[in-house]
Amino acid sequence: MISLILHRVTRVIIHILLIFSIFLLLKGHNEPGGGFIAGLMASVSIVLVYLTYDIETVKRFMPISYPAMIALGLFFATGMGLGGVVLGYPFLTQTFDYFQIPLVGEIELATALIFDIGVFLTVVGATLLIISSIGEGS
Amino acid sequence: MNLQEIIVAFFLLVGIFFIITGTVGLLRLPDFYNRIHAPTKATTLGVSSTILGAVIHFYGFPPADGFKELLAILFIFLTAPVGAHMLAKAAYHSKIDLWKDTIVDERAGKRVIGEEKMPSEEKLEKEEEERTPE
Amino acid sequence: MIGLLAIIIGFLVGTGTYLILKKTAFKVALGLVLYGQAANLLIITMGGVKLGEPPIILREAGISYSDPLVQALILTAIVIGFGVTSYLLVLVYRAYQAHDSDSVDLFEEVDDK
Amino acid sequence: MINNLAVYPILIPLVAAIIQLFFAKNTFVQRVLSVVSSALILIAVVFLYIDVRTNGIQVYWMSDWVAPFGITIVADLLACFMLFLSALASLAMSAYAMVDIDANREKYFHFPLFQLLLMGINGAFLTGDIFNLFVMYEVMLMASYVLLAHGSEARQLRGSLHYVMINLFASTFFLFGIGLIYGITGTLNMADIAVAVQNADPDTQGLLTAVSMMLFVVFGVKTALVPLFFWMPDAYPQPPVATAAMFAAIMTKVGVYSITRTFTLMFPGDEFTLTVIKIVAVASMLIGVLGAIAQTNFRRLLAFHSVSQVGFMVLGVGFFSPMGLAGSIYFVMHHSMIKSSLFLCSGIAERLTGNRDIKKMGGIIEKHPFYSALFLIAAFSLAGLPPFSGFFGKLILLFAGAELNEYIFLAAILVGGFLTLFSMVKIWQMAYWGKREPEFNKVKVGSFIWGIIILVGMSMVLAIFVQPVYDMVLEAAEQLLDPSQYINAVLRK
Amino acid sequence: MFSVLWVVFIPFIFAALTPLIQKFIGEDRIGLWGVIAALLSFGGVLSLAGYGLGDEPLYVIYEWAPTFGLTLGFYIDGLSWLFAFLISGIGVLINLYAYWYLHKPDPFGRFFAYLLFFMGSMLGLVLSSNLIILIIFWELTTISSFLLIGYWSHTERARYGAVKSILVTSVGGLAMIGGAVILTVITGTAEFPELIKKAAFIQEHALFFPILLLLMLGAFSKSAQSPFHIWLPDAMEAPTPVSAFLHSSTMVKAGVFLIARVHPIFSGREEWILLIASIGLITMVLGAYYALRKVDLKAILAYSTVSQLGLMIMALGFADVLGAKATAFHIMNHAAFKGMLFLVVGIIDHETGTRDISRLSGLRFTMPKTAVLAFIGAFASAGIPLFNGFLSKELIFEAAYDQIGVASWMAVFPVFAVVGSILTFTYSMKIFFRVFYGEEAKELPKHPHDPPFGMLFSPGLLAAVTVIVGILPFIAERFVNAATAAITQQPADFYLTIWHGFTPALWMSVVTVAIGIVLYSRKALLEVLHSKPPFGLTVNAMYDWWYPNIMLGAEKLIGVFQSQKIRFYFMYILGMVVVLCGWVLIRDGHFRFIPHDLMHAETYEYLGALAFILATIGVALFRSRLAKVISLGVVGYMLCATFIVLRAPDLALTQLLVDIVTVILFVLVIYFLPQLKEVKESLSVKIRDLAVAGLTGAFVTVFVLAVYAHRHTTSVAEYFLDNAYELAGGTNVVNVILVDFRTFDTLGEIIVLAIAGLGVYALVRMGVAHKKKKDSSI
Amino acid sequence: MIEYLALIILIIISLSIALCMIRVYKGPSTPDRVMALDTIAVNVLAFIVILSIVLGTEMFFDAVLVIAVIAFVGTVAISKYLMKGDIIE
Repeated sequence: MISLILHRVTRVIIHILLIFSIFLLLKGHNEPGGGFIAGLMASVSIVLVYLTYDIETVKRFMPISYPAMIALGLFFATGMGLGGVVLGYPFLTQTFDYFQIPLVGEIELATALIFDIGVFLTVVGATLLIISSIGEGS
Repeated sequence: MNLQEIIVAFFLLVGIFFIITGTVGLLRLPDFYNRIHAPTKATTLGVSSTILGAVIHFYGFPPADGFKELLAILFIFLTAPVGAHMLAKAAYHSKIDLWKDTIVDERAGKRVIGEEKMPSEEKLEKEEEERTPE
Repeated sequence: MIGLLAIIIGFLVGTGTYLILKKTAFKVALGLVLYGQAANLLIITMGGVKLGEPPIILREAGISYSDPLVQALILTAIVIGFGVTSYLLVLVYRAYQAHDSDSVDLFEEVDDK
Repeated sequence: MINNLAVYPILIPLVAAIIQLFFAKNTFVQRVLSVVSSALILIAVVFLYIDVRTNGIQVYWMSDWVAPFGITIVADLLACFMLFLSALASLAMSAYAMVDIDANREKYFHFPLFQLLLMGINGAFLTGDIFNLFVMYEVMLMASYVLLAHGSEARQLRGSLHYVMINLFASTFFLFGIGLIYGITGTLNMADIAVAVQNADPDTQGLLTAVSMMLFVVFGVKTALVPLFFWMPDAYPQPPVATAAMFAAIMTKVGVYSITRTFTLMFPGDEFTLTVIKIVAVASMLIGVLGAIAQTNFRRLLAFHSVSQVGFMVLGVGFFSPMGLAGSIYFVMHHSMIKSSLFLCSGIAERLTGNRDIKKMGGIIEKHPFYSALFLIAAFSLAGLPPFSGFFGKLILLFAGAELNEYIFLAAILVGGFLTLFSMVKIWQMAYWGKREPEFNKVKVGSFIWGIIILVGMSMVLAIFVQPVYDMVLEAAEQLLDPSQYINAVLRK
Repeated sequence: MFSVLWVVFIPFIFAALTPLIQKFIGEDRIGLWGVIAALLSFGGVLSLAGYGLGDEPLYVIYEWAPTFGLTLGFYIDGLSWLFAFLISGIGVLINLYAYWYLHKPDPFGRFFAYLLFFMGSMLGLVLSSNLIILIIFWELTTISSFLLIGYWSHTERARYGAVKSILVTSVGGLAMIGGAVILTVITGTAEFPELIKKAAFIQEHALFFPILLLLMLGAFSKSAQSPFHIWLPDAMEAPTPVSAFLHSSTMVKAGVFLIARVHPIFSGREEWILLIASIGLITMVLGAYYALRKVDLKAILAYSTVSQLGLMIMALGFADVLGAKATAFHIMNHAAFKGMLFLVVGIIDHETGTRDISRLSGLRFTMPKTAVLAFIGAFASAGIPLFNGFLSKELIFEAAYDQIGVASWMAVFPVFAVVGSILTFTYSMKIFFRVFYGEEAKELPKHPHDPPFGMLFSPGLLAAVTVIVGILPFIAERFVNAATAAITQQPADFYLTIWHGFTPALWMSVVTVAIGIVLYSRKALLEVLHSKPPFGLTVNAMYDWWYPNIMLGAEKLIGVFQSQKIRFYFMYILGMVVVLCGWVLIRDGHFRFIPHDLMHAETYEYLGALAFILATIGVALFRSRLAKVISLGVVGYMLCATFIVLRAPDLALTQLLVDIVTVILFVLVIYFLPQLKEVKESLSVKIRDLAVAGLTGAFVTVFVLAVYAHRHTTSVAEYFLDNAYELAGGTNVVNVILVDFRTFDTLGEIIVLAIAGLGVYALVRMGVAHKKKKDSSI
Repeated sequence: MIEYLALIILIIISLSIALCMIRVYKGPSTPDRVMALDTIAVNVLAFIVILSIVLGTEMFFDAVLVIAVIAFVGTVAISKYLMKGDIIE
């Protein structure tokens, strides 16, 4: 049951959606957004792809093992926390600083971003694992 | 009341007009295929102009910012028809009668794929009776 | 407003209760989702209703913000609720597959080998 | 350098789980890692205990934020005991799981899930923040949901339905409770809540009692107290034995721990609360064991016993005296060892006879006397016959009751003990006695009993060194009854 | 000092080592190991004779758990030494006997391990100076007795007997624990010497009788006093050495021992006499009566033991010196002749294959040596002069006769003592004459002949003691005096002689024997006794009714709760929440209708709330599943709008996304689920559900409002608002809380999600019904 | 001025949402209900936009964008379900 319109539209907006989700991820510290919202956003967009195409296509399009993605996400989140422990701070201590970068100007870099990326990866991995598992279970 | 406010008010009023039209259409039109026109068209327009109004309200006229909002308008224009299209297609597939306000089975015949779950004709009929909503 | 919210919470809980008392696993799952939403709403009311701006700091003096902590809590609660609900849904569907019934009662001695 | 000891019991299993996830294909690494992780936790807990004994309650500020604002990890003596138990149980279960878990389950993340379960449990013991307690509960429960249905056997799926639903339901009430507490006190840190509760005006006091009752019901569901236990007997027989034993050993105790913590730290000594707790405890003691008597399924019987035994522990909390609480903690320790070893015993019996129904077993003692002896010790210990650990657990509670002149509870304890004995004797005479020439499946019992030996051995230690152990738990109980210690440590007053 | 520990723990150690030793010396010879252990213990006991028979008792204490008054204390005086002597001495004989008695395929090692385990427990019981330690050993004897009775567990009867024994005796054991705990808490000690010092205080105490009753329940159940006597006859399913050792000469006397032990503490008050002497009396008569009615030799002996124990307990109940002395003497004598009788019965059983008195006769031709032993035992038991039983029975008669002087109603004691003795005489005669006289029995399962020397040795030795003490009683004098002194806490100095002169006791004996002979020789009279008793309800029948019915009852009770219908479980939980919390709310006056000022809201909020509520109700109301899900979607949108109204953009975003994903999930799942069936619910069920739902909804609303009225004035949230930007470098405070202030929560949250993902994956992939796409992995 | 207008519009929109609920209730077919759901999503979107004007904050526009993007994903999923095929092929 293929709908041409759906295919076309999906092909157009999927990129915008994914970019938007990255955008949500990056600005989460200062505006609404953050790892979880971004992760769900990305998942929903990939679900849209699942809805439009079939599982095999998605697999070709994105050859990712979701359990590994979950593991990676947890690794990022925990690893960030352990970094603090190694440096003599409590577990999960965050820090941030402002850097002057030529041309761009002052930007803020926070370790929280690493954590947020971990959240992002885990959420994407888990959500898609759930949905694709059910989809496949048929 | 300056010009900006007037423009905003105009857009908002247009927006709300379309929105209420869409809703009334959704409520009042006789059957599905009629009804689907109202919300998709009207609300798309209505929401777009509402957003425009808001953009002007916040960022002046012509707007200094508002990329995000304009993106939203773009998306609505892209996605709302697709949704409506899919829905209409689905409605067609589920054999919603064109002219009568028939009672519709929400999942009749969905068993095309799942062969092993294909129930007997009799059972299907029986289920159909049971399923009749409301 | 708080009265209104409390009534909505009451309705969510009441409807959730009505659903979880049903025999179908699917309905019970729905009821539990409603319960989760009631909990979220309850927590945010406890942060205070209509107290100021959204908790995104504007770096201006004299602005009062709404309670950010409850929002963070709810966010966590939503995610957890989502995870558990999805697992429950799949479990319901698998239990149906295994037993060919979506009744929520343990109609047989589950433990007998 | 700050002292990271307190957070290790949470970190080690988490890291182990992540590593195991990366080694998803290599089950050998996973197996070894789970044993190593449990052993490391055990070591860390011992050091933590020494630290707490010498330096007082250990407070650890997660993310380096001070107490009422960030999440605080608090290790007091009670937490140390619970952590010790969870580490011990997980060590024994890992040892058992090495030979018990089939390849399919191993392939689908049994070991990482087990480690995450452990992390949730340890987190629940350590956290000093009520919302974080909820989160840790959910980690633990989520892992338990998955482990319960792991394998997707038909009966597992159906048996775990109720478990998931009831616990999800109870978790919602937990959220309600947290929301209401936050509404009244404006804080989430348990020590801070305790302060706020102390300072609350009398009008609010009643509301707080009501909220605490809601929490009590929530924890009651998780612990399976009467009349909230119904999910448990259908759930615990489902998963593989090692998992079921872990559930019985430590997961129900998380609820007991939470009840203890809640009603000693946050809402201490309310007359109404204590009465409710005691009544519920007695009802659990008696009805749970009656349920056990009615069963012939080995594991269901044991699951029902947990209901009854939890009643004993909660009764100690209800006494709200140093001795009562000490008895409760001692009983928790005893029960976690004994009940898990009984579950492991049931697993071996199942393997031997291919059955779960004790009516269809028989004559195990003829072929496997040593294993039978281990079961017998555990069974009589559970029944509270001397000189095993269960006797001393009951003895402490009896003393506590007699000191408070609560003779009716004394009677309940004794009756509960008698009925427990009744059911244990029932298992013994049906499953272990019986045939002279029984026929069994070929099972290398020797490789299975190491976990049981560890646990039963520890329970014997508990019995023989009852005085030192009692002194230790009494110290913990006194610490509990003096919440200012906890509060001052957390809030750095 | 060391030797005390030695005496008690040697048997335990040897028992524990049995499986190991068995591997070395072979199963056949493991009996020797038991004999060695028993001999070592016996030697230890003998080495303590100086304390046991002297004036100064030995009192050793090893601290164990002082908080509970637990000291591993040993107190060796005349009483405990007498018991220890009997236990270890008879233990040696029993081990010897068992060495010959057991035969394949019985597992020997286990038997001797149990036996030694029992012996150690029993020694610990009698030697300990501490009430709670005594109870610990007491329960150990219960356990070992359980194991020994069930030794031949493949027979139904053995299991029945074992279960009965442990259940009945542990009722008493638990009562004892209760009594001991209360006593310890009141007095602050559980040491007998200390308790004796506080006897006056205890006797004054308000809880005197409860404590006494609880302790005595233990003693009565162990010593098989009525109505707890039912377990003892069924315990005879144990191998005969066990019956001889545990169930006649030692373990069942633990109750007597306990009564003797606490005699100085409790015996001052009238309750003592009333309780103990009367229970003893009833048991004595009843036991003898039942013994007369039985045909199984071991059953006769079992009831005979019950009766004799009653006799001793009655004598102790008199709370005087004479009673104590009589008891002490009778304990010794009974142990000797009853143990011996059991061993003889064991021989008969072993050699003929039956114990049925109606099938056996004329054995004196084939088993002459056994006949001699049986003759001694039976006559001692009957209380015929020249045997030891006569002497101690005389003493008891004397003590009973003395009671008439105390109170006139107490004349029942001597009268019924005589009645009991007549019955005893009769069945004793029956044992001997029925089995060994008359025509030679045909059709026995085996051809009877005298057993090997090893089996005759033990009963022979006991028979010798029986006769020697019967003729030369002064041999036992020191034993009895020391024990009496220990029981009464007064110095005792008696002489035991065979001839007292024409005392009332002698006349009582004469009457006993005379009526006994008449009774035995008149078949008609015997038949009256043999006929069915007029009352049908016996304790045994009660037990047999109760045992399965408690299980059935429990099943029914649990069936009521454990309906396996989750809606009831939910209702219990809800009920508990509503009742407990609601009660407190009402109590404190927080329960009220919504005040007007809280209802203030904008018009659009009212309308939105209306839509929200409509959507919520829709979830419950719609019949089609998809409509339910759609309605749920609307609820999600409305929740999102609510979050916006409450100024929570992050939440709104999250709620939206989660809502969509949840809807997709639901749709995916209902795709696989069957259609909802139109379940016709009865009106009452609907009303019930609605009532529960309405009640809970209203309750939550009220609760929220009550709490809102008492909302906090300051909260930790202010700190986050103040510091989020400066200290954590973010302006979105919610996100800063999530990833910085409360990172650990977020970590936990993603772990939950990760587990859910992995769980779903495993759930779908594992187990039943994945028929296609098995190999594809994501 | 605009704020007052916005308030009135808010009332109309919320009324409109409530009216859409009537369509959800009436059905009669599932596509009708889905359509109502879609309309409600759009209405909520407009609601948020107007509310932003009332509250004078731009923080909610992310939500607007997200609704605009994803509301139709749900519709597509349900439509595919109605089309009797696999939802995810």
